[in-house]
Amino acid sequence: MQFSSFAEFIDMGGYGFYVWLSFGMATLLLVLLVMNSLVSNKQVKQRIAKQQARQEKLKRAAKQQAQLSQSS
Amino acid sequence: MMSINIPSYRQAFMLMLKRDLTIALRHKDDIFNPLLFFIIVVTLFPLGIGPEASTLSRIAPGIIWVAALLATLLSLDRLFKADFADGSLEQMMLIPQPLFIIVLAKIIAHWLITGLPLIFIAPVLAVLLHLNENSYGALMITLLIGTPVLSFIGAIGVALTVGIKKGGVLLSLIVLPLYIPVLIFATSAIDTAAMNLPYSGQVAIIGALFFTSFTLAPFAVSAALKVSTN
Amino acid sequence: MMSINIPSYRQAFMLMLKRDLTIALRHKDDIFNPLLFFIIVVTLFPLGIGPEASTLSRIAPGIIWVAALLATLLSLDRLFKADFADGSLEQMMLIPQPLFIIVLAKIIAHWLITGLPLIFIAPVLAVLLHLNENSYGALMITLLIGTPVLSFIGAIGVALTVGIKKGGVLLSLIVLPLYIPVLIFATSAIDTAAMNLPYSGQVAIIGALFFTSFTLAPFAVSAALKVSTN
Amino acid sequence: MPSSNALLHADKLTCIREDRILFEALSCQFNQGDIVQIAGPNGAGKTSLLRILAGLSQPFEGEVHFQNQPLHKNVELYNQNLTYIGHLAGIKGEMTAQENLAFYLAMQGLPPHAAEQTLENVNLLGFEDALASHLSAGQHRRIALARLWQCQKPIWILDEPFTAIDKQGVKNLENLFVEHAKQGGCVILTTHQDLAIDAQLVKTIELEYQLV
Amino acid sequence: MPSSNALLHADKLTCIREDRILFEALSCQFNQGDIVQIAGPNGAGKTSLLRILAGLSQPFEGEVHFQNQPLHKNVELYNQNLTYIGHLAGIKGEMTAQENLAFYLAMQGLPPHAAEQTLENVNLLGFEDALASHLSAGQHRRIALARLWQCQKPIWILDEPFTAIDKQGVKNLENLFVEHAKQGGCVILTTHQDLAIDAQLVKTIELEYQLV
Amino acid sequence: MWKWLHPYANPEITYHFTGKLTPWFTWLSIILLAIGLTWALLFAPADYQQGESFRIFYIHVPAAILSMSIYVGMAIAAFSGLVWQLKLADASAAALAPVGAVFTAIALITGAAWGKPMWGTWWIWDARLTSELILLFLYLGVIALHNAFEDKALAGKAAGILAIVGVINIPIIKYSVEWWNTLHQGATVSKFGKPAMSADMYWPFLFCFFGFAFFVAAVTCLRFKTEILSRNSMRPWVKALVKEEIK
Ligand code: HEM
Ligand SMILES: Nc1ncnc2c1ncn2[C@@H]1O[C@H](COP(=O)(O)OP(=O)(O)OP(=O)(O)O)[C@@H](O)[C@H]1O
Ligand SMILES: Nc1ncnc2c1ncn2[C@@H]1O[C@H](COP(=O)(O)OP(=O)(O)OP(=O)(O)O)[C@@H](O)[C@H]1O
Ligand SMILES: [Mg+2]
Ligand SMILES: [Mg+2]
Repeated sequence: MQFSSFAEFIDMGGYGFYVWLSFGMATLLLVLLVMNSLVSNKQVKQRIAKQQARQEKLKRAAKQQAQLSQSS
Repeated sequence: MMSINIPSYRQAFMLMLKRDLTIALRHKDDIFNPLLFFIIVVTLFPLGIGPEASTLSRIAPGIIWVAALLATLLSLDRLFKADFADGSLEQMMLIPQPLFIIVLAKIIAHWLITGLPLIFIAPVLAVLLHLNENSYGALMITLLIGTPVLSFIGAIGVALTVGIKKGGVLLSLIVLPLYIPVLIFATSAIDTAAMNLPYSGQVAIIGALFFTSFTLAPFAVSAALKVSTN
Repeated sequence: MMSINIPSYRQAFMLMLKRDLTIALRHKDDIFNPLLFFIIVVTLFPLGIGPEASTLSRIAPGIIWVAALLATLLSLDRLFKADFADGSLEQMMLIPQPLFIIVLAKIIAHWLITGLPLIFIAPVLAVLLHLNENSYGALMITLLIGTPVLSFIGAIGVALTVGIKKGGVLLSLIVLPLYIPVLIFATSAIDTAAMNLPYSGQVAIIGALFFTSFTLAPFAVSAALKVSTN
Repeated sequence: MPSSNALLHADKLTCIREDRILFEALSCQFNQGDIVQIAGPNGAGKTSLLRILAGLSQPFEGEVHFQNQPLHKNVELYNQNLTYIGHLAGIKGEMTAQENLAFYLAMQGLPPHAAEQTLENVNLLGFEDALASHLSAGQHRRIALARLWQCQKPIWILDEPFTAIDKQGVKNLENLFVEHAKQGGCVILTTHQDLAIDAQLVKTIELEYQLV
Repeated sequence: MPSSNALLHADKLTCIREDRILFEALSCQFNQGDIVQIAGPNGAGKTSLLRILAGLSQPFEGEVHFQNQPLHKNVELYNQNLTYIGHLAGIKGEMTAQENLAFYLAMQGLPPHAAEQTLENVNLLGFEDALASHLSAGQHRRIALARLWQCQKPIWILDEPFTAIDKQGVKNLENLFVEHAKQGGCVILTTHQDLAIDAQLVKTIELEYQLV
Repeated sequence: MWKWLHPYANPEITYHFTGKLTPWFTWLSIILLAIGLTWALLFAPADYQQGESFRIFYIHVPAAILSMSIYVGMAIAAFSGLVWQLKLADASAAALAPVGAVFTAIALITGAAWGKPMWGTWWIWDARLTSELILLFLYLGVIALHNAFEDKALAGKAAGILAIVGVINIPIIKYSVEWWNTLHQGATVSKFGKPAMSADMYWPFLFCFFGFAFFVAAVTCLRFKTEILSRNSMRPWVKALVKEEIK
């Protein structure tokens, strides 16, 4: 252990701002990357699901129309 | 069967603004690209000139403003060109509301998409170029009042060249000379600020340019569009 | 009824070159505009930075080369955009000769129209910026070998973005980073020349870039066009 | 003299393009209930005439009157009563079919949510959320034409509305025109196809192709 | 199996745009002397099919064969035998009608001075020196079509060639197609108008509009 | 010759295979980073010249090295995609680009935050720093181009061409160090075999480096799966899979 107190740890020998800026920004960017990856994964799945739903809706509409034209 | 319920001027303005912003936001690139162009152009100069901090700091205001000019210039095409090519512009000229309302909305949308982001990124670039610390305030103020002027003046240029097949460089010829006053007073304000002197005189002039272009440009643009689409 | 008399590769190349030059010469603007843009951008700097001869002379190589980069960039659109929009590009892809021949002809036409004039006007602008007297030779040589590289690399960028509605600024984002090596070595050569030192090393590198891009770019462009028009 | 119920009348129009006289001293009038087809071979000047009638270009000589007032005196009122769809459709490829239509409807003061319903009329059900640039030539044009189904404006000026539209689509449009004319509107159009509308309802203005 | 005199045959083509299957496992063949109309409503996939046949886009699955060789194996030879004219005509507005045509003729190895004569065929006499951008919609398209009159290539793929063309123009084109087919060529085209060609000469491939 | 690649060129098999790998990478990365970062922040000794600011090293250097390796990996993937028509290679290139861009940004930011106390300035136009900045631009260009195409298969091809062309830039810029004076430190850790630094600094660095490397692997796998899905959205197995997952 290089530090004797928590305050000393935070201060980093006077370089606290720069060290924590680096670690903070790195963490932030990595977290954003992970979130973006998860979100876009979900979005793609939702897009596919939505498309499927619409296709099914259209399929039903087409079937109905076919039945109507048959009965008339 | 007379038509009913024509949207008010304000409604028409808002509709147009929303449409243009939607199109820009659809491709998010549209916002990031002029910004990136701005950043890349600024970085080209240290690469071409060399890394000495003293030289860079001396020419920083000029570089940032020239880059802002060029970034606006390159994004101007979006203002009317696409609308002209697909016939939307024709339709806009047939809208019951006066054309300058539509034009105003389009110009403001353009500034929101291209001018505003520049202002946010400029301080970072100023750091890279070692801009004098006293100058940051002046840089921000001049950009805030100056970039709308660029959009307004640029709109006139695009409106004049919209009917010509390849307006790309012709546009710059028309527009850049008109941008020169903004460039001169803005950089002068930043240089003055670096020496810790008051720069309100230059800002006042840019402010005057802003109000003039804000009130007159939409009419000039409308007139120019009518000529271009005839 | 098999087809007869297909033009040779050389004939097809010449036909394409002639067609592009005709179109450019039809609007004489096409030649003067990049040139004027170049001149205006260069003159913006003394306006933005101030007229001190020592500063200007220090930054002259950088400014001239950055302006050349931007002038080429702005004129790139002409390479394929118009042809794409009116369906000519489609027709070119169906020509019996391999696509890279057509592409090569178009790129060379582009350089003749935009790159070559820059070389003639550059010395005049160098005088305006008080370029060091020893540097003129280096300036001319780097422009002569460097601007074709700009056209070749730029063509790849346009080919990639030609199908995208608003490639304007995206193009710069793609192309400018690729231009940076040319910029660095060219300005470095001019700076070295100013100190009366030999600059053949830098010129050799630009020469290598020239040959690489000359041989590879047409193929990259053809591949990119096939993707863009799919 | 134009009769009193003339919505629009053209007074001795002359149009000269590239030193060629397309038409000279052309007078005509458009009443409520008219369907007028401007006919003529390629290059006769149909598009030029329609653009003059819509106020988009100025004639070399002569004037267009709307409700017996010269056009330039009351452009705004005229634009409130006019729908013009030209060779170019005015559809943004970056917006979806629905957004495109909603914009034009909103500009007429109609609620944007009518758009989805209207798209059904032109058989674009299922393409509401497709970007217009991803549609076929005919579907693209259908977006532009869709607004006619909601249109309250009496004067329609349509330059080759049937371009790229399939047969069923053409039939629907023709029915719409008849409907519109019956309700007191006026349709001015060009097309190189034969109209399948009762010949009594259609007036034709024949533009000749003048070589000199 | 395609018969031996098949110029071109498509083998189980599937095309998917925007997750919609336009056609699936479509096989067809085009022989010398055929005039084939690809029919179908807007958005059925006619243009997509023609572009695949012309080698301009890749099918999702399947392959096109020219003289029993897959297309990508001999693109150059195929292009020597193909003329494709799409929705966009490929005419430069900055060049005159004659220059535009001469360029395309020269690319086929024909002498450029044939251009003037050929323009007469499409009734553009007197417009040789007019910039293409100054012509009407129909005249513009006529420049593109003019090269067919000189065309030695057997395969013609034409996407809505009659767009904006007047009646006389359509008739001339139809005659040309019949002529070309008789000489052993093959014409593949789409149009929403009825062809006035002897029904025995025309084959039709019907694309259905598939909702899903 | 490329026949043996065939099973891996099947998107469905690759998708499931990647799905199996992801948790392994994730856990390895979490464990290695937890050990490495704790060690780096709490136990590693301070540098005798740079003091505690040296702890930035443990992020800066892995990020910088990864940023360049990822670019090379992306370019190789793009090249094989283009030459051998491997659609999945295009997809992996597309998955790598944003990851590389983030690590480049981290290298830049941490470098700047290190430069201020060490060199007294956030930024200088030194060859090493500049080349890293240009690398960021190259990444952004690839990403922007990828986003500009709607059709993801085309987008992958176009972005791939750009990535390959951009590779030419990398050696040129690296060797341009000779043309400029440089403040930035030369290779110390990346000299394989004989690290010129003490073991109690070197070990935590290795933990961090491999922790970040597995992080890259995990995120890339996730993005790769997304790319596969969006390129094969009309395949029945994708439809079934999506139906299963979204309920
Ligand atoms: C924005 C500023 C900076 C950037 C963009 C940057 C970039 C890089 C890059 C790209 C590398 C990888 C080199 C390679 O793998 O060959 C690297 C390594 C390194 N950097 Fe930086 N750096 C920056 C600032 C700093 C500062 C201020 C220091 C310390 C005073 C520093 C210390 C190091 C060290 C020690 C290495 C490891 C070198 C090795 O052994 O390979 N960097 N940096
Ligand atoms: N660029 C594109 N991107 C994505 N999807 C497209 C694109 N172009 C067309 N499509 C889709 O393919 C379908 C078929 O288009 P295509 O142009 O082949 O139709 P078409 O039969 O030629 O119709 P038309 O008669 O209107 O010309 C369209 O409905 C559209 O959904
Ligand atoms: N922009 C222009 N500049 C100069 N002359 C033009 C322009 N547009 C058209 N013309 C001329 O006007 C004539 C008529 O054009 P117009 O577009 O009105 O014809 P049109 O009857 O609509 O033909 P089409 O049936 O082909 O659409 C053309 O032959 C051309 O010579
Ligand atoms: Mg017309
Ligand atoms: Mg079509």
